[in-house]
Amino acid sequence: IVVTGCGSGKTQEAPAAGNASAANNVSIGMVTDIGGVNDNSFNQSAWEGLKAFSAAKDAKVDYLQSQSDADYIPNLNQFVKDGRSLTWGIGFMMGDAVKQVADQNKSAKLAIIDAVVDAPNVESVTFKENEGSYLVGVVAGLMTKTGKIGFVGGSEIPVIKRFEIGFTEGVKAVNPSAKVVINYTGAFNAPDQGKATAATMYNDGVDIIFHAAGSTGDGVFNEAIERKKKNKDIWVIGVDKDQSLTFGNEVTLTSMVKRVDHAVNQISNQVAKGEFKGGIQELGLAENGVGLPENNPNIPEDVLKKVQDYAVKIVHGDIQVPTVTE
Amino acid sequence: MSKLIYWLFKESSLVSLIAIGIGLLLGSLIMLAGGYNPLLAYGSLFGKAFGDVYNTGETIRQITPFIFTGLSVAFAFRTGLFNIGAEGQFIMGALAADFVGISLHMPWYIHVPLAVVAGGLLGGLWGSIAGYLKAVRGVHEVITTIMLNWIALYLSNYLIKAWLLEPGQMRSKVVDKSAWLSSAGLSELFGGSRIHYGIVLALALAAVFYVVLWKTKQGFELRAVGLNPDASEYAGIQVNRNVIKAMFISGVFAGVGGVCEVLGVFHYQAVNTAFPGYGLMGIAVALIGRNSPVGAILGAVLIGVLTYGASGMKFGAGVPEELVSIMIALIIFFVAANQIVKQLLKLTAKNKKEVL
Amino acid sequence: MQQEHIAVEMLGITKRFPGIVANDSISFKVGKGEIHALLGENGAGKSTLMNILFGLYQPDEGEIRINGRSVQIADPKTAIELGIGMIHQHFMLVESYTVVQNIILGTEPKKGLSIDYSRAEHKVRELSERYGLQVEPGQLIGDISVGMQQRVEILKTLYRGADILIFDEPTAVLTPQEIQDLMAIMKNMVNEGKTIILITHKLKEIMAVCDGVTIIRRGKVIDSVSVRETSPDELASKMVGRQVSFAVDKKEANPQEAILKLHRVTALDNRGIPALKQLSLELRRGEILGIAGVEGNGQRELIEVLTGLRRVQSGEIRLHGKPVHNATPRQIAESRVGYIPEDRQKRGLVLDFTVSENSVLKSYYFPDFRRHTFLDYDKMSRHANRLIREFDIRTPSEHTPARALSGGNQQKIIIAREVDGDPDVLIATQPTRGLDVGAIEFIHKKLVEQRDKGKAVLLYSLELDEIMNLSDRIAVMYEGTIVGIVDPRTTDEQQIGLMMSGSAVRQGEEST
Amino acid sequence: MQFLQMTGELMHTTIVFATALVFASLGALYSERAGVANIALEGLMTVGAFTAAIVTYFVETQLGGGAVSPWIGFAAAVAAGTIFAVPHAVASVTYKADQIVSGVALNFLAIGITIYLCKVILHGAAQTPTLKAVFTKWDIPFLSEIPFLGHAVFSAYPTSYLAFMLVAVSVFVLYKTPFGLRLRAVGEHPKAADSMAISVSKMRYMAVMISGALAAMGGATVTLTTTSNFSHSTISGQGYIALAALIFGKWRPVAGMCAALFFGIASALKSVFQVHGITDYIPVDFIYIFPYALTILVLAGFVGRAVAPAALGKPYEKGQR
Ligand SMILES: Nc1ncnc2c1ncn2[C@@H]1O[C@H](COP(=O)(O)OP(=O)(O)OP(=O)(O)O)[C@@H](O)[C@H]1O
Ligand SMILES: Nc1ncnc2c1ncn2[C@@H]1O[C@H](COP(=O)(O)OP(=O)(O)OP(=O)(O)O)[C@@H](O)[C@H]1O
Ligand SMILES: [Mg+2]
Ligand SMILES: [Mg+2]
Repeated sequence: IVVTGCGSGKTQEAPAAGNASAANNVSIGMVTDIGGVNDNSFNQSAWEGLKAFSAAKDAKVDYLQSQSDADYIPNLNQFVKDGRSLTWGIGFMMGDAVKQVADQNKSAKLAIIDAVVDAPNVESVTFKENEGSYLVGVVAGLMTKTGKIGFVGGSEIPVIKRFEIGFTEGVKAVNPSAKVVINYTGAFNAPDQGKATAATMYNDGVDIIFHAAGSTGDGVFNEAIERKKKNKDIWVIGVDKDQSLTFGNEVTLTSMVKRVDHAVNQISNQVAKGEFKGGIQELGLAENGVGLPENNPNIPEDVLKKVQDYAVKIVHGDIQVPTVTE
Repeated sequence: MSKLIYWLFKESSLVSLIAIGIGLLLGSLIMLAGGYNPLLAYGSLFGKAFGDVYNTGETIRQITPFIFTGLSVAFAFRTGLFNIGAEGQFIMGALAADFVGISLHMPWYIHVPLAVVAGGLLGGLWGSIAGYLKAVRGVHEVITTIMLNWIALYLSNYLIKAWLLEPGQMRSKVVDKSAWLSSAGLSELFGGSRIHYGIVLALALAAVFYVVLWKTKQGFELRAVGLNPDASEYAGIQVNRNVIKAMFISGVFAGVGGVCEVLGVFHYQAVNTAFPGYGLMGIAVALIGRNSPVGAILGAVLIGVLTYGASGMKFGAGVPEELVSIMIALIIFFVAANQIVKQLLKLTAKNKKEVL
Repeated sequence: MQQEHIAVEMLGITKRFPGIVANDSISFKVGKGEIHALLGENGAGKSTLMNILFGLYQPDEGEIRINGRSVQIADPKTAIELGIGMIHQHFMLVESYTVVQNIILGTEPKKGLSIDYSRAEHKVRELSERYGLQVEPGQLIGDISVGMQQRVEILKTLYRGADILIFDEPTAVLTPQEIQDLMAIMKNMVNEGKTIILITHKLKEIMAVCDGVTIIRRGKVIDSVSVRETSPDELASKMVGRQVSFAVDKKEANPQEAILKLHRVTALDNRGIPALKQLSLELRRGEILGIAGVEGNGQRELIEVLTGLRRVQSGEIRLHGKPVHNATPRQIAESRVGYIPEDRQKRGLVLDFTVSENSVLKSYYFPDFRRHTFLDYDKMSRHANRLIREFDIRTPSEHTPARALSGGNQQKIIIAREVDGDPDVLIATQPTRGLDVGAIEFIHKKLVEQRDKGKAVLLYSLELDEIMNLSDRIAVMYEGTIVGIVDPRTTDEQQIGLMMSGSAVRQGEEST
Repeated sequence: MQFLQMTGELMHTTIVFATALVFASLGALYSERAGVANIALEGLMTVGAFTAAIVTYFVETQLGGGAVSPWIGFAAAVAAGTIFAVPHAVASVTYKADQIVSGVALNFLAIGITIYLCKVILHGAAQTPTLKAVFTKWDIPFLSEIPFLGHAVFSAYPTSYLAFMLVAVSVFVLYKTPFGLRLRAVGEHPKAADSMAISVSKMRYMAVMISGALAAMGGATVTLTTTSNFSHSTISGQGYIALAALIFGKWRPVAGMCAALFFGIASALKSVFQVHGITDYIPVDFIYIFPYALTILVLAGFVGRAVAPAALGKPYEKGQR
């Protein structure tokens, strides 16, 4: 089972299946990978966006959790054949499945996060993670005391690569002598590996770790919390959501927020208004798709100022953040 | 046909049937305890599995790999070996088919058989590693096959990334159409589902299972070695060679299963961080099917329907899909501890006599 | 006998197993300080009766009295508490444990939380001296002789304070010398006030040490007699219900040329220690050559090198003049060697195969049993049916799994298969072990028949009587070599027994 | 210096990963020494991991358990593991089922039932929230100050100390006490034990339940020291590795512990190698393969034919001849 996406967050109350009642006849389905909508991560963020949409528009929303990657297509089909107004596929790995279902059902509308599907009836949403990661890289570069910074990724897939490259570029821009230690754990669901990796990095002199590894990243936080209790001067930069809400401000320096919930909500709204067009949406800093959270109590004013400056440059195109290593 | 009915109702099969019954019954009790409606749940489970042609096709698609791995485990069982490694053999079979499908280009009537043979061979070889270690070095196959599963997983990941990767994806390139086991026609017939000709191959292999084991001299040797290696050695049968052979054939069954998933369902192989789980389910299938080819088919149908229908149960009755794993576990448990079931049988038999 | 002098009394004991009444209202009593024998054919129900006395089985009906008191023996624990001890037909010893550990198992003396081994050892030594049961407390069971293992078994019961000892066929595995020692030990124990129940098939032993004997046939008591008032012949006929002759009925042998020759063969045992040392031997057509020896002197290895189951380190084996050492079992079988293995359930049969499949275990691949490339089960069935008729195998059908047959009939399948292959050499190892008189008679007849047809028969048995009765020549093995070849007509058991223990070497007329 | 640093790091991480394996393989030792094969280790660990997570979570959030919460979770896991092992004993001891099959069934059951309960208890969530109250490392005074070694060995989770202590206790129990003598006798020659008035099934039930308790400690260790939550992938193969460690150690407690440590090294290598840049030379997949391949090589080569308890895997039938 390939796990997609990353992020973290917490909500306890989530209905088992969807909310019924479809006054305006808009009904939307969402297919997740094996993690399900309570994965503290990507799927959860998407489902929160859909629930927000449902609450605002009184629309019917449901999700189906896949038990294996063979389930993606039947699950998507379940919604498509049910005549849903829109069917979401959440995550990079669902690209092929969405493509196939879209081709077989030309009249159905589908949308996907993190992958580009070339079909007229599919809306593909990707994020410019490199841009947001650049900004947290600036924070890390300015705030490191040891000159050693860590990056912990899940699998080496293009999405995560964008995080890594944006981040290192950001660090380089403000602190060329700093060293970024990069580690892919190979999984998004292995907090034990995340924890061991973080321990190794911190022992090696790293004082700030940025993770883009789903619940593997929870392990990074756990290690940091344990060390913070012993008054070690170390930080974690969270991902996808404002992870200080989950892990507290003692260890969370900031987070690279990726607004999957916004994207899901927004596109679902378009469908509700009959404005679905299909195609590709790339959400970056300019579109407010990625960025830092509102509150950053741990970042000094001057650093935040610097971050603001770089953000402006990126939005204006003065800085082109690469997505692949040249 | 009457033979089949006889086979279904002789005691050993009856044990399976009753175990299934107990599994479903306990499943409903658990649902009741969780505040769900079991009738609604089973209704939506079977509704999902057989509700329309599309889902029926998908159910068959789900059943197919279980037949292969079930045959694999059952064959090993028949020869006295416990093959927990169908998972790894499945992956290696898929890898070989993926390689042949992507790297070679030829007409379908060569391409498909070549991919199937390559996958079967690699799966078989992977199995025979465990056979070799058991025969020559005396290492128990349960341990080696478990280890080989993980090795297969990571090795195939590495090889896909090294040779076959579709740039920007965590999967291989797509195999040539000429190697596909799926056809638009068949798919159309089943509402666009991913049913493929692997099911035919699976049924054919079930027949091969029967013929090899009970109609050939190799089969005689394999069974003898499985039941009593000492007596086999005494009778001049080469025990070591037969252990390796048995694991090879067992691996072929699983390997071809992997081939069919690649050529029939996905048309590529993904870089996986966890097992697809067909091998482990093969154990359940074989046990429920009393290690016979027909049993494996029926066992695969049961497991396939339950696992595919699980999401229907979730959708229709809110019951978590994991309930299906619990039921499957209970079924295996009662098949294994068949003395419990037999005791129940005896009790009911006694009651019947008293009534008569 | 007066009531207070009775140690054990069993009254109307009935025990049924599915399809058989193993004990059918059995009653008998044993006086205190008596050695009482239980005599009966295989399957007569002796072990079952004693297992009931020891609490391993529960009787369906009947009453047990110990020292005059009626008791319920629910489990071995109760039996032990009542002062009953049992030395089982098959030893109940943990191989990887020491002598002391085996003896104290279940009633360990403690010091704090741990076992007090020094106290245990002390007590074991004390007991062993008192009863003349010489053992080495610290040794592992796997490393000591069968005779010593039996002494450990006896000490186990004495350690638990047993006054009533049950011996189930204790002499079956012992050498003549060890048997004599055991008899002395038994006498000794009786003198110390113990009571003994002895199960044995050997009339000689009963006559030598027992006071009384109870004869059981088909689960029923036939008679209880005092040994002083009976004779072996009388006991034997009571046991089987007809007159039996102990001598095997056979003509003079007519030995011809040597067909199987071993020359300076050496081989290792499973632990890698030399088990055969420069062994030379010849087997001739038209004779039965018996191999005698105490268990563990290389007999098993000898048979295994002959049948291709064990590698030869050096030396050569020739069959029909052609070298066959280190040939595979199949090559040897195909050079017309038949082999009746020692352990029929482990080696001789695939118990879950049908009678028919077992009957072709060595010939399933012959064209006779094939149609085109596939096996033809009908042909196998016909073949099996013929054997079932010719060898009088009692089975519901040829499709019955061998597991469902009785021991004697299982053995007959093997004999049928091996003899029907028309071998030039027939190797028979312990062919009658655990069988009753009727079955033994049948098998002996078959072996002699083979000899008379001009085949060469190699017989290995731990029963000296069997070797003496059947063989035309006897080769005695000791520590991996043949220490002598003797003519059974001109030697006695005493002499062979001495050779077996390595203390006398007598060269036969044509020794190698 | 770099090398010393790396070795110390490796030892430290090794102990973290090995602890769960030490517990579980020690558990299997009891069961297998009594003659009951225990492939259910994986499932027992899963149950332990789940129980520890869910109980700790509720004690922490609902009862305000604070720092004792993980201990309560740990104890609950032990109880749950003990109970969950009972079906395995019932099937394989009382009903003479194939022990491996019964174990496999239990593994299926464990993963199904834990996630099912998780969803039922946590309103649909397939994993528990991240625990705040988990075990923290104990620094042994003075000893932990020793350069490199101190950090590597004497700054460990309480569970690690407990695991190594239990190894010592087990050596005593198995080899010095009447209980141990009887337990091993039951695994070697149940009939002999039976005839000495030792109840084979009672011993085997106890052994299987002890193994459940210990394996659950292993599972609890994983959630309470490394993952801080429970999900379907919390226990993914550790049970099988623990079983391999047991066999690797030839069914002996100290050797089994060493084998567990060895597998711990293999897991630790993954992160240590990556952080220190060794993966630039060896593909990371090969590092993943390493422990499994080594297990096979070792079992095939160096260990030779390990002698399993003689009656391992064989149901004992009273009165069978
Ligand atoms: N556990 C059992 N289940 C079924 N039948 C049994 C069992 N034990 C013994 N029997 C049967 O009961 C009968 C008596 O067996 P028992 O072992 O008491 O004979 P025995 O007189 O000791 O014979 P032997 O001289 O061969 O030791 C036999 O027919 C045997 O098959
Ligand atoms: N444990 C058992 N369970 C069920 N049936 C048994 C058992 N042991 C023996 N039997 C049955 O009891 C009968 C007698 O078996 P046993 O081996 O004791 O024969 P026997 O009296 O020794 O005969 P033979 O002289 O042929 O060896 C057989 O029909 C056998 O199938
Ligand atoms: Mg007997
Ligand atoms: Mg008998």
